[in-house]
Amino acid sequence: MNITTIVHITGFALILIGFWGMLTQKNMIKIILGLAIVETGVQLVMVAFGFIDGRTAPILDSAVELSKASSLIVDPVPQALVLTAIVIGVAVNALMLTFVIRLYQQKKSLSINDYKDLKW
Amino acid sequence: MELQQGIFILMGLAMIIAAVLAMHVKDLISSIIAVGVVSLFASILYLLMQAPDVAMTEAAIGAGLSTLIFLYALHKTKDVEEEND
Amino acid sequence: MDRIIKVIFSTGILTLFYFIWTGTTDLYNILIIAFIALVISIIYNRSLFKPMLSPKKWIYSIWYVIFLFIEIIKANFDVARRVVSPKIPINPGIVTVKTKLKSAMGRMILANSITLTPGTLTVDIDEDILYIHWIDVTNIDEKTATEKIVANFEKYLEVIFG
Amino acid sequence: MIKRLIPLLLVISLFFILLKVATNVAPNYDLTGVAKTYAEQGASDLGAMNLVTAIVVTYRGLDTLGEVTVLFMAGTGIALLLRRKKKKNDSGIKNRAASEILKTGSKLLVPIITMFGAYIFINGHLSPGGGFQGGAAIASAVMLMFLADSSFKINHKVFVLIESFSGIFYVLIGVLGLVILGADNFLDNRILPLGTFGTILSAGTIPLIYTLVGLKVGTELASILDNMKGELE
Amino acid sequence: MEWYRILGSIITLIGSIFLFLGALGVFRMPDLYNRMQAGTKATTLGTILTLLGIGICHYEWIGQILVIIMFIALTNPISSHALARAAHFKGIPLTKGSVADKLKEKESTEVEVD
Amino acid sequence: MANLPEILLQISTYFVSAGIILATLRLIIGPSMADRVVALDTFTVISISLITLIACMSERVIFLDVGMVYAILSFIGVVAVARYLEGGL
Repeated sequence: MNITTIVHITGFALILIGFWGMLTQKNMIKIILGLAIVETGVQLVMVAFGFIDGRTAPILDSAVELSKASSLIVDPVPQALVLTAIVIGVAVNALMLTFVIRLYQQKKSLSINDYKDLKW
Repeated sequence: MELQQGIFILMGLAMIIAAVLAMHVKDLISSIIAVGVVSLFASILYLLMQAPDVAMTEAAIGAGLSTLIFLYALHKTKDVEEEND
Repeated sequence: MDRIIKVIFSTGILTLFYFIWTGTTDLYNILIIAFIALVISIIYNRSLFKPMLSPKKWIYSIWYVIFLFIEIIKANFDVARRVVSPKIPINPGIVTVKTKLKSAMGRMILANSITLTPGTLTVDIDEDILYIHWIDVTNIDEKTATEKIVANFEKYLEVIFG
Repeated sequence: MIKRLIPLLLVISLFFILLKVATNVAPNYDLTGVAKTYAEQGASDLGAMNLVTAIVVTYRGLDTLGEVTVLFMAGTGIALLLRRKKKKNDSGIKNRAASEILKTGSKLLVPIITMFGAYIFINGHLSPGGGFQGGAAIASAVMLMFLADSSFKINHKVFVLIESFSGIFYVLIGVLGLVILGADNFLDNRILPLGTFGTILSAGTIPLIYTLVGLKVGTELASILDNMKGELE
Repeated sequence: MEWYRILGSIITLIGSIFLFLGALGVFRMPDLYNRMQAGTKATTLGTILTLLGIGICHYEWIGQILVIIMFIALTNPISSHALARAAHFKGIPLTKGSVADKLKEKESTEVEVD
Repeated sequence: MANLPEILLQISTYFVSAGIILATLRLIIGPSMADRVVALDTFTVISISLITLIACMSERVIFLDVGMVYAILSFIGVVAVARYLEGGL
């Protein structure tokens, strides 16, 4: 079993666990925690797409020979994308938690079952 | 590279266990800590996958600040969440 | 005036840290970093500490670090002995000790040293009384505990932060 | 029972979709397409040792601008939703003060942590890290001050000023690329000369841009934390 | 044969054994405070030795290693002190057979301040 | 004999991994949340050693930066949880 597969399996398991938690939990903060787990899983899978076994990090200091760089380093593009995704992820989490705080101030409850006013 | 694979499998299993724990435990603060642990393990996995930039971002933003933001939100909505540990 | 000395000292310390961290010899690098260290020191000028300037204090600090390291190693063999023995031999309790140190910095270093040395952990601090969790309580009297736990460190710390 | 069944079905279907992905992906053995170009030309083109930084700041610079904007909008939304109402502390519980050791320790550690944050974003092109991580480190230094002293308040005017000015200068540097180097050079880093490869001044405007991004992200995250901390008048 | 590499790796090995013992202590000890004792002391020395050993193996890294060691030696006791204080305030009891608890008497009379 | 250092470092890695497993077990079974935080504290400190070992095995000095960030953020995280527990956040 190679490393990419291991990380893929881990990431997919995290996605499934987080998804299951998001669908079944009643507490709103816990739903957001589920989403955070899903994010982590997706990011792991994305980084694993760029991983090449036996190569080193894409930082060309003295440990990497400059002329042969493209045959020594792993793929930097997924890493750059994931870097963006993590920062956006935390901003989204913070915004959602703010909504939860506002909702809590209205009804003094964290259970999602208490917010069914909009059911039509 | 048996050792490297072993660390990968260990980290992966620990992450999955911590994620299940986060969704399973009843009190919210343990849940938040467990999600922080998932992020910290993920950070080590990124490092093993030769992505130090991502590892640093995950450790700083995903595990650190995200946990703090969750703690603050929990603090602001604390009245209902009684201690049931 | 006092504050200016503090800012300059802190700039120097921060630049030194950067130098140790990167090991750079590039002059531009050092200049840029010295500027940034100056800005940071000015931002935090209210909370900086007084610099230790006398050489005697430096010598005592070095001795203290060596002494502390030996104590930490002793502490670890103590912990190792307790952890691996099948019936964990402990006799814990929280006791109080009194310190003579006045400066905040000295108290912090004292509390950290107590945490790192055999069988003791600082739980709380209230002015000059330290509440210590002791893994093997021999005597709950304050005087004896003070003698046993903090006296060794205070010898050095009183000189350093005197 | 039905409430459990539907999520279960959804999760199972997602499992089969992901299984398909997992079985079809083969590990790759070489860089392809655009990554190969970046790896071969990134260092000599832009003078950045860290290729991820080169991609984030220059090749995909517009994405970063958008990312910073998203962060800014999230911060503004949080500030708007949690804006302070001048009301009394409704719970009636006062915060417990931190211990003296933590206060002293945080005074000692905060400058060091801030310095390390500055190191991370200034050396973004030489070592891992960059504006976002450095900003997070600075925000966590502010956070440590909050933790050690619960009555500590940040100066909102200064923070807003730093944030807006770093945003403006970031865009200005981008536009400067258009002016000096001609069209389709928005956010190009070569408007400053590239120095010797491997030194701090080697990558044109990348350290400058990352400093601005770091200040902006740091102040934004600190403001988010401050808003979430809320009022205790 | 590079003797310094062997020396460094032996120091690292000793440090990692201490780390393991610290984790074992966290796992085995009966109550929170005793766990913290084992956790703080053994992991601090273990980390110091592990890092120092690697710093000896790769002597050109020693500057960064020293900074990390200093940071850990400073922050680890502070964080465990903060945690012990919080746990005691929250009322987590000492294990059975504890001799004395002088802090409890103080906390029961303490007024909450800010 | 030539690769004695590598073998010793590998054994160290096994010990560190075993430590991480034990800390994780305490995280799972820990009866109260304070126990879980102790486990988190231990686990992060051990992880810093693991990061340094990874840096040593990959021969890249840059990984130490990650270790420092990890140390800073884990310290602040533990202090934040402690302050939350004693109601001083």
